[in-house]
Amino acid sequence: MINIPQKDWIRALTAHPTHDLIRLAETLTRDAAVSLLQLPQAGLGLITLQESAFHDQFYLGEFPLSSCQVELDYGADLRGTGHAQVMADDAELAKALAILDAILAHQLPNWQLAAQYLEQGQAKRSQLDQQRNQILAKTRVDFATLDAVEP
Amino acid sequence: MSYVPIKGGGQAIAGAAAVTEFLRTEQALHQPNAQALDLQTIQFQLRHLVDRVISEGGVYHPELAALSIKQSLGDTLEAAFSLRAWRSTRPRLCATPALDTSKMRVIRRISAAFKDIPGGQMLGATPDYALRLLRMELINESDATFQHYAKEWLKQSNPTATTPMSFPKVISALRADGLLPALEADRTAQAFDITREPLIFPVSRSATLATMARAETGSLLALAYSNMRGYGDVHPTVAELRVGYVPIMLPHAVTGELIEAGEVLVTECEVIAMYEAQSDAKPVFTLGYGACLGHNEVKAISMAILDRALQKGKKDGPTNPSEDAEFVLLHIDGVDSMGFASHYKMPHYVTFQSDLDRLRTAQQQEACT
Amino acid sequence: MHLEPIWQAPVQQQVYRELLNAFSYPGQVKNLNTLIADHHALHALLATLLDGESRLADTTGQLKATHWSLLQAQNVAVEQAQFIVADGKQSTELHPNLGSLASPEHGATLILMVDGFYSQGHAVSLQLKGPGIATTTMLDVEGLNQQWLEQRAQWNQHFPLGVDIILASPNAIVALPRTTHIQVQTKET
Amino acid sequence: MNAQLNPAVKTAYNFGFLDEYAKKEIRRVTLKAICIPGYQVPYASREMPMGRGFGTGGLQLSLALIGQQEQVKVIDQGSDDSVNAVNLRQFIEMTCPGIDTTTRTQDATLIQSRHRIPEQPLTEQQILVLQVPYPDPLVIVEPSEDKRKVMHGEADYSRLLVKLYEDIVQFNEITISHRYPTKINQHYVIDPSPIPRWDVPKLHQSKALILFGAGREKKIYAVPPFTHAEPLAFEDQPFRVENFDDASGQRRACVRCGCQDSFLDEFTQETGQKIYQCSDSDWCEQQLARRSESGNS
Repeated sequence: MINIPQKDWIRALTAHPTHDLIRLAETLTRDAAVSLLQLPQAGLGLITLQESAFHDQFYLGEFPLSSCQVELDYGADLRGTGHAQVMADDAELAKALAILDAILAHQLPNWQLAAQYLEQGQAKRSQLDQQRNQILAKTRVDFATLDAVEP
Repeated sequence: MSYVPIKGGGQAIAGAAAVTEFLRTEQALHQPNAQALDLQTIQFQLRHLVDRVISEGGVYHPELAALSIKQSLGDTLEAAFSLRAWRSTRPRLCATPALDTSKMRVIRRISAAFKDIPGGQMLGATPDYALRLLRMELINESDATFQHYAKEWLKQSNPTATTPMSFPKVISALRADGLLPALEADRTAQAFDITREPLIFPVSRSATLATMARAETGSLLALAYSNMRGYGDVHPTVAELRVGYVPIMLPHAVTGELIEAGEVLVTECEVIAMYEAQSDAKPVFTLGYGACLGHNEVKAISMAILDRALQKGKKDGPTNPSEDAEFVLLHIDGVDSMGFASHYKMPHYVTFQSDLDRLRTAQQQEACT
Repeated sequence: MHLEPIWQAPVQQQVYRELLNAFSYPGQVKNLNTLIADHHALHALLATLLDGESRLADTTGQLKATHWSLLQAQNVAVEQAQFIVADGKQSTELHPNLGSLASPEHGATLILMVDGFYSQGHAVSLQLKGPGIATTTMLDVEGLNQQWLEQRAQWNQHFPLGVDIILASPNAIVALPRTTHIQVQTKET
Repeated sequence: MNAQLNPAVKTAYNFGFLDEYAKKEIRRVTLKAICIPGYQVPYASREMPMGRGFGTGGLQLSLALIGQQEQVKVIDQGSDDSVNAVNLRQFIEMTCPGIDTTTRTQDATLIQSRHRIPEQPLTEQQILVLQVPYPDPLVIVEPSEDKRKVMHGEADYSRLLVKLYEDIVQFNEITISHRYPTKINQHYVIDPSPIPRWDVPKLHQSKALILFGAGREKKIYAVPPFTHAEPLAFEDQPFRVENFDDASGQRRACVRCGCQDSFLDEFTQETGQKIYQCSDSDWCEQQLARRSESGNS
């Protein structure tokens, strides 16, 4: 079972070093035909923000974006498509993530290995979240005690 | 002046590049073990510098921002410039759906308007209340001390502390109380892409915000400061200032579901200014909005003040420079303005020769009359 | 993965230079044979000029779904199109964008598919003059309905407004920018 | 998959630096510029790795044009060897591997220039790209771009002519030294870039296509080959090129090659004496070579 929702897969997986992910994708597709439905591309995405004063939309800036869409075919009707868009200037990484997306989404052969990476990645991300949480917890202004000391 | 033409320009250019490289590596003459700055060091230890280059370059790429800081010897204008030029080499693949900053993973959040904001105030990392005393102990900081601190800091933390990561916006509450202008349903126009379309005035607010988000911090601050000091009337109160990571959500090609592709550090600020009468309703406060990539509070606040000033200028006609959209927006881009200032250093021999010819002819004409 | 030549950047650059020359010297025939292998010149032109930001109208049904997906262009009605593809033999009444006084570049580019630039008896013979032509030049076009020229005269009567035309045979192109004056030569029989 | 994008290479730059979509836009815009001679077509100018004002508009045009077979010449102030020319040429060589560069005007297929048009007449096999800082000659009489666009469309240049005439009243001479307003194909008036008046007649019925790129102002325009180009003037105040006669009315010659019909740069020697030399360094070089050949024979 994969308990992590698909929307968090890229975030979790990219907690691992890029070359590990590329190697994992290669290993898991050794017996599969990989066809590209969309060429791996490295380019830019625009950040659209909805500002809070009047809810106008504007572009805050750009970010490096790589994307790829693949279809994996292991024969015997074992097949599935996967897609990835990742904040990185690395088309090869996007391809690897698209492959892992296909494997996880369709539980293709050895998906358990990919799921293991997913969980480990998720754990690393929780550590980061925890760290940020500490920043907030340690700098919270306690107005109640402020009031108490004031005459 | 010699009459030999500018020969050897190529050599001089190569020489200038080599001299710059010499200066970059000169330290090794004095300290044989000196090491080149590595990008991680720049990203972590000079993070505000990196943030500034990211937001003025207009591309959230901390690693390349660190590289451009390294190669420009720390010149922020040059570094932002290199990052901008890099973006010309990459195709535009898509724009995100409109992202909502209430999903921001906050690391700092304050309000000057209320003590008790829902979710609370968290100072995060700020120099606001620090004494600006030089920390002499850092002059000879040992590796051991440096390597020790972060670990210890984490250890001291309370692992069960569970402050929520995202918070409602302060102005939502004010809006619910009827103190702010109501949201208009029809303000969902397509965002304006300043990297593709020229600014032809009057421009939309979307274009205004995008231009300011990429602006040079000092230029934005100077214009906003003119408004604060007296060439304007914003007198702002910071309703909320927040810093944090906004998840970048993009639709999955197969399922259509929004997937997190990464996160960007953003500073965001809303200012509240004097209320004004509305023709057909009770008076409400006016608002200004600022946001930029990276952690840069002065920029976000300056932008919010100018946003408010420009709204007033658009409505009543500009009465000072900071309310004039053309004046503000055409003069705050660091890359444009530094490029143009620099270009006056280039040879203008031919046009100057032509000027000489005209002046002499005019002088002759004058002498004849 | 194999890419057909017309989708390759270096080939598109060369096709573009032929197009640039064609527009610089109206009436000159630019042969694309060596560049585009067995592709139709029309496809090479579209691959060279269009991307996801361009608006295209195809009145011929020549373009298949695969072409559209590779071109990425937006499929729009003639009136909204920046580029229009039409059959040179059959003149249909079109209402292309002519641009405005402030923005004449919004005037559309019409690509007319013709048989060739030679005379086999059915050709129209055109005398051209205007920018890009030293004095006058002659052009024979096989497979061009003269009504297109009448429509063109209508569209282009108020310079700078107008429509720019590319004539595309299977392997060659000729450009007729809006500035070119065309006189149909009556055949001596 | 509209154009072949370089998926795998992370660090190397694309041929011609710009991404293929950017090139396509510039190409579409350039064709419209040729179709409407002298009209400034707006485009999404990209940031280049040199300052606005250093020729980024011209460079973007060049990079969208360049192919593997190109022979490129880059000049600034007439010289192939001035610092900015060297800089731009090196950038083109670096980002367009396989192309050739040349200093010989007649060998070039693509010439990018700032402030000069070569003395040697250009041919139909050549394209000249000029770098433009200020594209619109109407700016001096009308600040609003919207209004200027309509004035251009209607070929309404009456206010510009009045401005020129005011000059004559004040100085008894048209004071415009360079960037001389020139009417193209009897409709649009262009700023021909900061070329001296000496070069303006070369625009008229040029055999080569001449393209103008203004990067900072985001405009591209063209003077197609064999096109009418006429500097604005009045019957009693004709257009005049720079005068290189000495006090006695004798045409000055280049001290180096002896040429008497080229645009000259003026140099003051330490003695205070003035000396003149061809501004077009390749022209001077070739005149000198020709003279020494005929001297030897």
